[in-house]
Amino acid sequence: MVITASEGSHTEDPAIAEGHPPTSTGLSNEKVAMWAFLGSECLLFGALISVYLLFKGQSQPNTITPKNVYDIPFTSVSSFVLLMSSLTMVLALAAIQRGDHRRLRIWVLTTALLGATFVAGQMYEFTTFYSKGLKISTNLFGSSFFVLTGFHGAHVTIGILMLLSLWNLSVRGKLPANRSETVELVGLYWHFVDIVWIIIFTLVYLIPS
Amino acid sequence: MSRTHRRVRFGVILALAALAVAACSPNAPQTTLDPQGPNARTISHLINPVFWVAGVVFVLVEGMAVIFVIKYRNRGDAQEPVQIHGNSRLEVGWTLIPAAILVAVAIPTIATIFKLSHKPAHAINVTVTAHQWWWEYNYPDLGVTTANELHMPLNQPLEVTLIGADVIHSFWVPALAGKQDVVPGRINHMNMTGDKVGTFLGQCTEFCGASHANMRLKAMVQSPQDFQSWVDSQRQAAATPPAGSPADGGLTLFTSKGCSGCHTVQGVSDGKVGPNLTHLQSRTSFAGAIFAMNPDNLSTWLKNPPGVKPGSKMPNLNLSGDEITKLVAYLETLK
Amino acid sequence: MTIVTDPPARPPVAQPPDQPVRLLRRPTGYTKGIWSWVTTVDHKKIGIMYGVTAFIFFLLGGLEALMLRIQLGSPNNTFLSADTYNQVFTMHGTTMIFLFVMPLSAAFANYMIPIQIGARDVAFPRLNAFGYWVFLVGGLFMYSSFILGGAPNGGWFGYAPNTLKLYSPGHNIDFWVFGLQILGIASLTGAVNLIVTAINMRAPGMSLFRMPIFTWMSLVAQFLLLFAIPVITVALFLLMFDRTFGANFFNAQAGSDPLLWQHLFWLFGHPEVYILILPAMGIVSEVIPVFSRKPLFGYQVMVFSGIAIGFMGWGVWAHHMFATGLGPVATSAFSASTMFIAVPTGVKIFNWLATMWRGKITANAPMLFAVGFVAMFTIGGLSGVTHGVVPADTQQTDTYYVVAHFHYVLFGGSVFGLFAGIFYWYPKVVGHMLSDKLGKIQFWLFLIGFNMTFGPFHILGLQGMPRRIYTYPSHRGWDFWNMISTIGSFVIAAAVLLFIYNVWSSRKNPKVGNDPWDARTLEWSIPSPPPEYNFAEVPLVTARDDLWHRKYTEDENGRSIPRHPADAAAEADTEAVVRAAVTDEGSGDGDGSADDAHEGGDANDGDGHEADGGGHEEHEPHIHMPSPSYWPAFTSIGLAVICYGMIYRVWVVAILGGLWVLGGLYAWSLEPATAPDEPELDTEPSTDLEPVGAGPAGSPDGDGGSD
Amino acid sequence: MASEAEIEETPVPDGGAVVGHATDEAGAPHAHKHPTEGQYVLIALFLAALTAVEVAVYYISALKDLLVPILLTFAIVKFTVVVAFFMHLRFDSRLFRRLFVLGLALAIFVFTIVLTTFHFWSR
Ligand code: HEA
Ligand code: HEA
Ligand code: HEC
Ligand code: CUA
Ligand SMILES: [Cu+2]
Repeated sequence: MVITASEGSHTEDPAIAEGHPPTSTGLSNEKVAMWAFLGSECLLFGALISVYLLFKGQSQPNTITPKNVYDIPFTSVSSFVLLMSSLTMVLALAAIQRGDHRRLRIWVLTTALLGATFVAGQMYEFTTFYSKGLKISTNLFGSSFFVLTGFHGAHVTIGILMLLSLWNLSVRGKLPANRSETVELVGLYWHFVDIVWIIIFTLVYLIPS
Repeated sequence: MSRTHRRVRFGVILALAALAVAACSPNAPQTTLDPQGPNARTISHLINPVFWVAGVVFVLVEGMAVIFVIKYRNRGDAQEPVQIHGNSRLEVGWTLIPAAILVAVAIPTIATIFKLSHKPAHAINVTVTAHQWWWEYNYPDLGVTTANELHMPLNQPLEVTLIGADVIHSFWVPALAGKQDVVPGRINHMNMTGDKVGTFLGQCTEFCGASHANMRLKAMVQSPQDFQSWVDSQRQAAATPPAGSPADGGLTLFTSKGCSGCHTVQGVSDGKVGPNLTHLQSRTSFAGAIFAMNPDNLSTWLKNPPGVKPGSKMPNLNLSGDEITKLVAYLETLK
Repeated sequence: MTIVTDPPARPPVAQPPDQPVRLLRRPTGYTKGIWSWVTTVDHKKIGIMYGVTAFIFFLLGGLEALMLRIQLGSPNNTFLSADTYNQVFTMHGTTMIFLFVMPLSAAFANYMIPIQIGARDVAFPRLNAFGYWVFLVGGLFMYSSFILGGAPNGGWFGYAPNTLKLYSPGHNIDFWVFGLQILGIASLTGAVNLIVTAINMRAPGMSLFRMPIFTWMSLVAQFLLLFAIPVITVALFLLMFDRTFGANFFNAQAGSDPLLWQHLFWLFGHPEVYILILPAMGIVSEVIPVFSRKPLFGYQVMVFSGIAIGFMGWGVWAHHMFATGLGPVATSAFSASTMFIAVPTGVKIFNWLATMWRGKITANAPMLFAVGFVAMFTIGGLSGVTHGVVPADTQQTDTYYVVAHFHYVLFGGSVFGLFAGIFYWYPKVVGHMLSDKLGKIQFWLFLIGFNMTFGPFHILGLQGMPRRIYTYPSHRGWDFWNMISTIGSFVIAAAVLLFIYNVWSSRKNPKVGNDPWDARTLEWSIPSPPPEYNFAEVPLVTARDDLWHRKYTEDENGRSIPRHPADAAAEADTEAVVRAAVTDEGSGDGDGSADDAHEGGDANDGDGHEADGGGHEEHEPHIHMPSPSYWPAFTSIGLAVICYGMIYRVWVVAILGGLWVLGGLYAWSLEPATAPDEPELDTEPSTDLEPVGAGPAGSPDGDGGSD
Repeated sequence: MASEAEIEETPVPDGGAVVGHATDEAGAPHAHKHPTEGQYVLIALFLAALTAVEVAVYYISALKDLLVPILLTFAIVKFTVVVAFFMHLRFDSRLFRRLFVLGLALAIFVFTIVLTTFHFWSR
């Protein structure tokens, strides 16, 4: 969902100038919104994962099964890549909080790059599966696999877009240190996408049907 | 505020009238309130007391609402009411009492759920296959297949296996048992028994497309003897019309016009798309039990099935009037 | 409704008055006319738009209902063809739930929550506007199906496999799938926004347990939305993949179990029904105390029972599937959980009754509708409990008995509650009263027509009449009660028309003061209609029902007595003058005349103690409200483009729509919350804000794209 | 009857229902409480190691019957570490934790039931 920049009008209170906390909890609107949104996302992926678990074994006999197509070493590598992108993401945040804009940009770009690598890996995976005859319409495994991992891939892609716009803002000097929270928000989303993959990697790939 | 009085009276009267009319309605052949078998009876014994509980709560709440509005209405006296902010004891009270009532309702409910789910001893097996928009009945042990009209012997449980052919339907004979959905990809079971001889109406109750309203059925509870003779007649092969008769012409058309591709007539064809017609005339109604079985209705049907039954999967075969008379003549022989 | 035509539009004082409005230029608070509505980010204007749009959809849904009733009025009727009937009842249900009750509740939440908690706007004004436009686009999108080859016809819960392409070729169902998907976006953004608002924008002293109960119940409803929407989103996506890309999620032949759809749908659907009722319960909990002149009985219990309902609502969904063959264990569990939801709900009913007990009751229109809610909702609730008795439900399910149940809770509950809210808050929103006399007549017509229409459904259901049948034969014993019901539905229609007339004919009614009902909560401490910034000075809240406690205290035996009647009146006057001077808007005057317009207590007391009592005009120029924006409306349209592209498989169009949305979001997130030409903290935030990065700071972050 | 004093004046903790206390360890940014970059790297290494072990376990046939529990534990550990440290949930306001855990717990609760109704665990 769209979590946009705040327009928290409390900040216009004359009161605030006198040092009141600008929000009643003292927490920023964006961050509360982001966490609420992530809570909501839990149910989205919860549903998708359950559907996969329910159906992966229900395909008609002698159609393609996970065993036929999965390439664990390959997926392990891309999982590792995504995991590491979480590291570079926190480093980016730490950088801007230090006011180190150069490193911020480096790390943001690295994160985006790692993310892109992951997505590329997923595209490669999809195409190989496809060439092995697994389509979304082939059987229940195909349907639930492509939809689940596809949804995750879409989330990663959106994250990449967000990272790139961060970088672009920073380059245009529109991302002062005092707005580090913008980076933090993107980071929260990014890490969430990462932990979802942690679950998917285990439940979908490693645990055999 | 006498309006309010009238309002209550109106409400109460409506409720009572409702129950009255509903309870003793001989002219409501599909009612749930007049069970004709043990399962349905168990259910109504379970629910009737609950209705009374609900009635009591209803009177209580409505009564208080009306009385308070009248009794405490603003009489324009200067004095303000005492500002009561709450009362823990009371609130605990009206938390626990409903909870207690509900426990009292839940226990017999759950008991009944399990009771009804028991598979009866020496039951007759019947497989009900729900099609858009008609019912197929199969007695595997008796080797009988028929449509829309279910026959069952008095006081002998029927173990029903429900199979969905296309979309979700729901099989229901209110007088005998609660409904059970027919879900494609799942095999559901239910059982029902009739302990009164008679014909009881039922209907598909899960929305299943254009003719959901036209997917009705009948359950015919017969004395064991009648049931047995029905079974015997169903077992016979289809009658073959005398050569040269119009019916005989109908028989040729039956194959040439493709009827045979969809319909089974023992010894003639075994189509699986539509109802088995071998003993069509042994049924009192057809096409989802919406038309009485008579030559006129049959010819109207053959003229344009989807025309008289929206969406029907039996296509319009553009038969000429003459063909139709022949076909009907043939169908008339399928006793 | 005429409200739209005379908006309380006033420019923020900060605006340089000489700004031409050009499309390419950012709209300002000075933008007038239709554009001031298209671009507004003011939660009040957005609330009004939500309300008006929802009401229009109510008329459409009602019109469809009347068609249903005409068709069913007599056996073997041919007024509607089978397929038309299926389209009409599907759209009737979908409209009433997703395009009427939900958005009307959203209208009240949008308008009232910020004011009730003493805020100047919601947390994310532009996101708020976006939510409205997405809702509108979604509604129009779904209705466009009528002219594009047929409306959805799978029922409002669109059970698969009937909704698969194989059994529902044609685009009817596609419009339903994509339409609900769009509406889901609106609900989710709204939920996030209002949750953050209620958590974060409360005025000093407005602790959670001082929040007005309507805000509380709406907050719970928003949490239910937050967690329920993603579930139906998934369900709809699965169905979309089945229909559009040949996936097999609900294809039994491929080994799937179609019950998955029912689980996902009702996992959303049951919380949904509490989303439909909780705001109405909140409204009733505001109205009954005001017109009983007593505080809400057991405020805390009311809050907690609301939360309890919210939680329990997640454990009962399978009660919609009692006939599907879940097995005795599962059904027993869900049967029990279902019944016990009656407990927290009952607590509410009895607390409302206790609030009226020994009160000083004014039985005017809002109060009548509120009491009507208590009376009629109880009936629906009780039939709900009988549904919970599983064996009985196997007789009741998918019959008119269910239709009776949910109309008693939805119409007797939600709709009565919402109308109570309309009559209660109308003077606050529009500035003058509706005719109470007409309101009362409407109430009685509603009550009689409603019971005539839906009471007989109980009997019809028990007599075995299935729902969703376009026709029924005679001699089933159903003819009589169906006719009665049809007549009743026209009585309701008359009542609705009477309401429209009431709105129209009351437009010249005298302006009312801040507090025409002598009410208890903050929204009544500010002018009617409120200025754009709501509170000239953010109020300091010292008690629950803060306004009441500014006006009254209690004598030794607990009766409320005015605090200081004298200066209350005095201040009110000065204050009226002050505001009249400050805002070019006569909301201050006419206080006196308000008295004869209604039975509410003295219209004057109360405002006097409001924060802006005198001397604050020099603050005003420094209140910058966030500036209007084109982007929310612009972006929302892209969603429809995507969906048309998907439905007609013109992928380029779909992609264009996607770019449209992305572009809109990007422009939006780069656009500062408050136009730069207003002296604003935006481009380089002043340091006292950083710690929490709140406020306009952080506007340009790219995460506008996160979906 | 509870007196007004009881109801109105008793300070009601914000923490009550769904959200954090108003003056919950919030307000100023928590950067200082956050791990240092060095610690971040260590955490990442730890996660990488876990992943490696996971994959290893997958191939060790000796662990076949223990596979599922082991893998699940690892996944949960990784999940928690990322949430706690990279997403700072361990240091941030309780409100954030509540929001996230509410969604997570709800998801686990309802979907466990859904799968159960499909007899998922017994097949
Ligand atoms: C506003 C929306 C709303 C609300 C609030 C409710 C409230 C309840 N609903 Fe309803 N329900 C719907 C909307 C709603 N429902 C809709 C739309 C459908 C149909 C969907 C479809 O199929 O199209 C439906 C269907 C539905 C079913 C499925 C029926 C079927 O298809 O077979 C069931 C089954 O248990 C049910 C139960 C309940 C219960 C137990 C409550 C409880 O919350 C009610 C609790 C309230 C009371 C009980 C009254 C007050 C309490 C007291 C006065 C205390 C004392 C009472 C006792 C001791 C009993 N509902
Ligand atoms: C809030 C929800 C809500 C509301 C308010 C209503 C209101 C009404 N409903 Fe509805 N109904 C549902 C929700 C609602 N319904 C749902 C969810 C279903 C299930 C759908 C499904 O099975 O999928 C349903 C199904 C349903 C059915 C069953 C259809 C079937 O199963 O075959 C019927 C049948 O009579 C019915 C009737 C009515 C009537 C007569 C009204 C009346 O109260 C309507 C009163 C309003 C008016 C009469 C409007 C006045 C309009 C005018 C006066 C004309 C002016 C118009 C213009 C100027 C444009 N409804
Ligand atoms: C494409 C398949 C198809 C063909 C060809 C077809 N039918 Fe049918 N028929 C059906 C189906 C399906 C039904 C059930 C329709 C319903 O009840 O909605 C049916 C129903 C009937 C019934 C009513 C049976 C009952 O008990 O409900 C009769 C009689 C009948 N068909 C006769 C014929 C004759 C005679 C022909 C040839 C002229 C014919 N059908 C050709 C599919 C077919
Ligand atoms: Cu079959 Cu409805
Ligand atoms: Cu429900």
